[in-house]
Amino acid sequence: EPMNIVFTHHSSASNPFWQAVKKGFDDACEKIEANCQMIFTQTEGAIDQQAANMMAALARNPDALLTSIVDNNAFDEILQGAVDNGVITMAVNVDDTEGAAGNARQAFIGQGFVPAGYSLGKAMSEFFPAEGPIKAVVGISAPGQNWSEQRGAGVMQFLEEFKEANPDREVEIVRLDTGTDGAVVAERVGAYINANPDTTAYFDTGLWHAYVAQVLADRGIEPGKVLMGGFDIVAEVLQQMEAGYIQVQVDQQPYMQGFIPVMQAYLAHTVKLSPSDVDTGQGIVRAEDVPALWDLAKQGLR
Amino acid sequence: MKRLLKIYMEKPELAGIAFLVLLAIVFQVRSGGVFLNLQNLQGILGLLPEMALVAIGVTLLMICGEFDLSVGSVFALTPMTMAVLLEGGMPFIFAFSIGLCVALLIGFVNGYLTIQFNIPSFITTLGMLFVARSITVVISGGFPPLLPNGAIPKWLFTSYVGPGDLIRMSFVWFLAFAILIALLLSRTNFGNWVRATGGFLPAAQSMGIPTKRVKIATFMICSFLAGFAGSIQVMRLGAPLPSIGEGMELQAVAAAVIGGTALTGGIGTILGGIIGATLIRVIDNGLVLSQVDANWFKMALGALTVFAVILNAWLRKKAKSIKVETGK
Amino acid sequence: MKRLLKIYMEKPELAGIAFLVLLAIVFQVRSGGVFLNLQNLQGILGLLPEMALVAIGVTLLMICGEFDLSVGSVFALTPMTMAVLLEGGMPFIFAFSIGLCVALLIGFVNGYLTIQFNIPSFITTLGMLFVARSITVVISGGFPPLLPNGAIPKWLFTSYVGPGDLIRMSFVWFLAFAILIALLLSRTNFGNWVRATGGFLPAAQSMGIPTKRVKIATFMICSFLAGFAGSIQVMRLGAPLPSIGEGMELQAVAAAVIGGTALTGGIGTILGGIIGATLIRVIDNGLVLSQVDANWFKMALGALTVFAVILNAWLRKKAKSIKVETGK
Amino acid sequence: MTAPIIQVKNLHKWYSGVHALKGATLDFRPNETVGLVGDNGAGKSTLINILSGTQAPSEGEIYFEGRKVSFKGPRDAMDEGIETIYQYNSMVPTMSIARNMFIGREPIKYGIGGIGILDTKRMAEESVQAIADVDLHLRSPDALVGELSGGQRQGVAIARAMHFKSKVMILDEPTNHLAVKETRKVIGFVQSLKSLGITGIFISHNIHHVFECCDRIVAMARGEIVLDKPVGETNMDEILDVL
Amino acid sequence: MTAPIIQVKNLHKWYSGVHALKGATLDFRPNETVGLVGDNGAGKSTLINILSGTQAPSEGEIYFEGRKVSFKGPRDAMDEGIETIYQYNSMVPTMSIARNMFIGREPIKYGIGGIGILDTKRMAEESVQAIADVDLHLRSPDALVGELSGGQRQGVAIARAMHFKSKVMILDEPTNHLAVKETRKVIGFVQSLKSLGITGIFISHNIHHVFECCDRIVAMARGEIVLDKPVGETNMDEILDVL
Ligand SMILES: Nc1ncnc2c1ncn2[C@@H]1O[C@H](COP(=O)(O)OP(=O)(O)OP(=O)(O)O)[C@@H](O)[C@H]1O
Ligand SMILES: Nc1ncnc2c1ncn2[C@@H]1O[C@H](COP(=O)(O)OP(=O)(O)OP(=O)(O)O)[C@@H](O)[C@H]1O
Ligand SMILES: [Mg+2]
Ligand SMILES: [Mg+2]
Repeated sequence: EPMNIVFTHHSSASNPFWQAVKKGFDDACEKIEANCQMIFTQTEGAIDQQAANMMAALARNPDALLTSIVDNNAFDEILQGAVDNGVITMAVNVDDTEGAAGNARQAFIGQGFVPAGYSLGKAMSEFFPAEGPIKAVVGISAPGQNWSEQRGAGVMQFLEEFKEANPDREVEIVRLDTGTDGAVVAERVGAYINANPDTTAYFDTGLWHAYVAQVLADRGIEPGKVLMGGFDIVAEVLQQMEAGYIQVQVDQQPYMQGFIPVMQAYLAHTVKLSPSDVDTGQGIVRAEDVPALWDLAKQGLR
Repeated sequence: MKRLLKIYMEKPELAGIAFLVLLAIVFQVRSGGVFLNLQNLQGILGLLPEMALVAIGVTLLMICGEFDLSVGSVFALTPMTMAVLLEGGMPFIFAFSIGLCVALLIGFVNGYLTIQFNIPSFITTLGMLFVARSITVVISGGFPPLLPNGAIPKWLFTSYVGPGDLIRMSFVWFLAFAILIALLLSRTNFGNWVRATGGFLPAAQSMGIPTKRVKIATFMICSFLAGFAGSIQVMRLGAPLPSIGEGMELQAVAAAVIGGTALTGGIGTILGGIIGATLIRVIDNGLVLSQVDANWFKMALGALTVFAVILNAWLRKKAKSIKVETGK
Repeated sequence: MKRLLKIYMEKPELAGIAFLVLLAIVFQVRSGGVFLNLQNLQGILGLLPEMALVAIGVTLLMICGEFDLSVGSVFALTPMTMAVLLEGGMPFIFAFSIGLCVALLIGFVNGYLTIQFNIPSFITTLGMLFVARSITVVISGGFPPLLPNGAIPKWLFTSYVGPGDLIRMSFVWFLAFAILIALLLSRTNFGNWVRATGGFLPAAQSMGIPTKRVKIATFMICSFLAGFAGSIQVMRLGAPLPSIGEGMELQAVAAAVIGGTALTGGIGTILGGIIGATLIRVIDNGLVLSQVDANWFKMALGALTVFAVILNAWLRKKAKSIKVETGK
Repeated sequence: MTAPIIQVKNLHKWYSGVHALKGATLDFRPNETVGLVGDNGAGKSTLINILSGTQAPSEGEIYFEGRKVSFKGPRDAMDEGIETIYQYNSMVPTMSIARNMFIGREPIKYGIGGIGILDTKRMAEESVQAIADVDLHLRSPDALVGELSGGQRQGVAIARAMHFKSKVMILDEPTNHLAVKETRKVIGFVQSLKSLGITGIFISHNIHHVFECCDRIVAMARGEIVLDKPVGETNMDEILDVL
Repeated sequence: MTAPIIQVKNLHKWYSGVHALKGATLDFRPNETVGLVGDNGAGKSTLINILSGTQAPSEGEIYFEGRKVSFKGPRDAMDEGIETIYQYNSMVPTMSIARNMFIGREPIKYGIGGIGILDTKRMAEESVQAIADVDLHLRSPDALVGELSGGQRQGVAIARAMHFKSKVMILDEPTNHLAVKETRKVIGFVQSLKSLGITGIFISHNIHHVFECCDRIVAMARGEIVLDKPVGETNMDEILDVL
């Protein structure tokens, strides 16, 4: 009898990152001939919808439930219920910030938002000019939404530490509401950089800085003048990395995040091996890694 | 007989109920019997009050001839206010009341601006959508505060009750409000004023109805219900997320329209709005259970929504063409 | 003189322009002179056509008495269709045409369902919002295709032209469409029909206007413009994301209303819609330049939008109270 | 001569770009029925709209029973005892006849603060009675006003005004759309106002009707009052002449 | 006797729950002016709405010049040469007088496929002329219809119909709201239809007017035709009796 596996998360179907996760998920399911379903939300970051989807899916009594845990409390009761019912339950992509202590889930596959933001900031700092003031802009794509706020917070956490570590340098941090529409982000950040040509770096909490790069290229601003970095890999991002506009990108290996938990669930279901945490990689991508990524990106593997 | 059928079929809510039954059967089959099992019904009925309360308010307001796009933001702001105050050590009853007062205040501002400057409520409340959401994020500082343990009387709002633990307390609240507002609309003079104000404003005015006050009151009721619904959701989830309720504005209007409320005002019933909200929730839940592929999910959702309204229109047309003198 | 002032002030577009000037001054000061510099204007004018084209279509449709909430999805679907075909090796001209035909088809379906079943276009197009978005995701397979290098005649759509490279070719297209549609509305019999259909449907029908065909045509024009605008954006950005245009439906309606279009139909001008769209973009841009913190950004956006409409209403009221016989 | 119940002094009304009322000065005495006649667009409806509070004058004063009043809305005028049948816009098409009859003045059982449960039984009964009083045959008080014929709708408006008769009764072209019998009823009603001690203002384009039921005739043209004479001192030809 | 231009056979109309027209059978002969009278709600407007294509009959047949026709909409009826003044609903309040005059029949310069540039100059001129023809004094053809007085609005509707006069002219209570002079104009117009070779259907509650300008009188009551006689063979009392 095939396994029933359900994957719920907080993102909508038009998000390429989660489409890559879905691909990994579907491919893995095919391998083990499981009956699989990934449930997107209607609007990006709708945790209440995610909770509703989870409840509906659990009514079917699946063998395994995979989910992103983007809030420390919202899913506690539901997941506890699932675990009590013997459903194999794993966190994927994002975990409770308290880890295993904060939630009944059995394992976590992925990398949290805050650490991811932190490592983005850290990787980017290697490109910072050796001296002089630093003006960093953090684009909060969706104020109030967990994924965006936490990634932003991770970046800012690093920047604050950087500031403390370099008391002689002037470090300014600006938070902007940049939005989640490529054109709007490009226009807003473009306008900002235009008004503040001394901007050192722009951090996006999504992948919309690729469009900012377009605007800069359009204006004849040379690559590297404003450092840029963000999250997730899609074709445009790779293009702009090759062009030199984007220095650092965090890639959590979405395909792996879809694939691995299915395998773990399979093992847990068939031979009762208990699932364990998997770090899908710091996933920092730099320009030199791009050529190797092109093919994978085309196949939707990264 | 024919006459009863006709009167019955002309009620816009009826088509909704018929479609609901139809869907239940389809989903029950497609989901292999899961749709109507206890756990799933529990799930549906547990979530329904939140959506339905908002739909009730929006329906009432639409009957009064106005829009409220800010319900989703009020849905988030009220519980956030409450949570922030709770975190600061205030007792539940005060924190909750202040949260609801904020909702009332927003409703008042919506109504006041709309009426004082004679501008479309579409714009006032669209602006309020942004403003209230922004306040929510600002007071939360971007991160949801923790609800202190035990601060919330769960037994009063979210515990399971009833036979087989089928419903939550929130459902009881929802029923109470639904009955109250339905009676208000159909049985009181205030309800008459609401309907007249939305039906034909010049007539309502010239017959001496205090249309301005009626509109402001309706805006406040709508906002209050949205805030109450949001609070229930937050108590259920245990986390006051600043992003809840996004996109709710269109859903609530859709629920009202599916239930037969006219966008132009004057026509509609509270029951219709509730049925509309139920339909939306059932379609959503049923599609998940039917394992519709993620990429096609929205398509099915959109198509079924439109279909619900088409069926509604079609049934009424059929009803109208039954040739019986109803003596009306 | 007084008479001219009065006639002038009664035009709803005028308040928009006045507010625009006011905002420009404020932002120019607050941004330390950056707001009106060449590059920033380039940025505003480069993005404006996309938003404004959608607003034009929605304004026209609203004057005709209908809504279109699906513009955002069509905005994404048309270029996605084009991109998928281009990737498959089809020449630009065919791929682009097919993309636009898809937009027209969606407009037709919106109109047909609305009219055939006599249901509110709010619902039809809300359903279409989901359906078209779903199709976009499905045909892209979830991953945005890359536009093949050199496949797009950039000179025709997105290159800079004009003195100081101030505008893009897209602006020229936008102007052309704006003038065309504005003339269509104000100078042709078709425009007369659109206005009559939206102004008072029973009268339009009883005077023999083919209201059904007029509505369907208007739905198609609206969809077409949204698709065209989306294509321009994708050509400019070089990549068709399946998520572009989300939330555009409310913005476009807001633009129309800010520009003086009535939600009930019959009243409004194309110029008004354009000014509304410009205001929205300018507010957005100016707030960024003024370094408003992320959490407060939406608040400023919402408040300024409402203020624009209040000012508009206030100016017209003042104009009306000027006591001059205009001979009208 | 008794003191006037309503005094209008130098009333002006500007619509945007139109000077519709140009300094009307006029008295209405208690218990008198005044016929208001005039060309299309003369300003009759504008004048009575101001008296009934639906429009605000641009200039000028109104005295009611000697007190200066300024109506903020129709409610204020109603509270003073002015009841109006408007030329248009007085029915909500999406509501039933019974509800339309009582809009804004619903009989309530157990209410607080003016809000309470509707006494639907009484509403149905009284509206049936009121409609029968104007000789109108309607199917049921639950029919929607929007589904009535033109005359039936006008009939309901008349029935409502007759039911709520007050100190002053303003009728703006009440017989339009009405059939012969109903028209007779309305004329009869206007004639009876005197015996009920009600002041009447009757607007009509049918001079015969005006002469039949009014004590005094006021003619307007282009926003001004051009003639104001008791019925006995004028005749149809003079009236037709000034128009 | 000439062949009828319009024949109506056993026409029924059901509104939801109301049987408004119960088998009306009636002929209209070319060049004849028929007066249609009847109580409020008798079904007069329903009958002529069916003839002018705004409503579909539930049952029954219509023949126009001997051919069986079934109008899908008002356009079809207009194309056959039936021009109607409706009791309500024939003006768009948010549009100007000139535009309202020509709605659906705009004169165009350089057009293709029926769509083209409006000839606004001609529209303004002709509408000024048409309005002057009914003795109406209006400020300008650019004024919005929604800002006109009741009578002015009705006058514009009349002017439009007179301007576009056709084979058959249907007038549903055209003199409502009109002042004395304009009313005379309308009566005169109806009388002149005969000499223009136009068939007329005139609905009014004013029996005097009907007798003044019609050749034949048809009375309706409760959805049925209860009397159909030439003017010469009946008199006012008989008519008032059957109503
Ligand atoms: N849309 C509708 N829905 C339901 N009933 C209607 C509708 N329109 C008219 N009726 C009913 O049909 C009957 C005939 O109406 P109609 O308008 O034809 O009367 P009429 O003879 O023109 O009367 P009037 O002289 O008052 O204009 C009336 O009883 C009316 O209530
Ligand atoms: N809302 C408005 N805006 C602009 N002008 C208006 C408005 N209402 C009325 N008018 C104008 O004011 C003048 C007086 O109108 P009013 O309705 O008082 O006339 P009336 O005497 O009642 O005419 P009728 O006998 O035709 O009803 C007319 O010229 C009319 O066009
Ligand atoms: Mg009048
Ligand atoms: Mg009639």
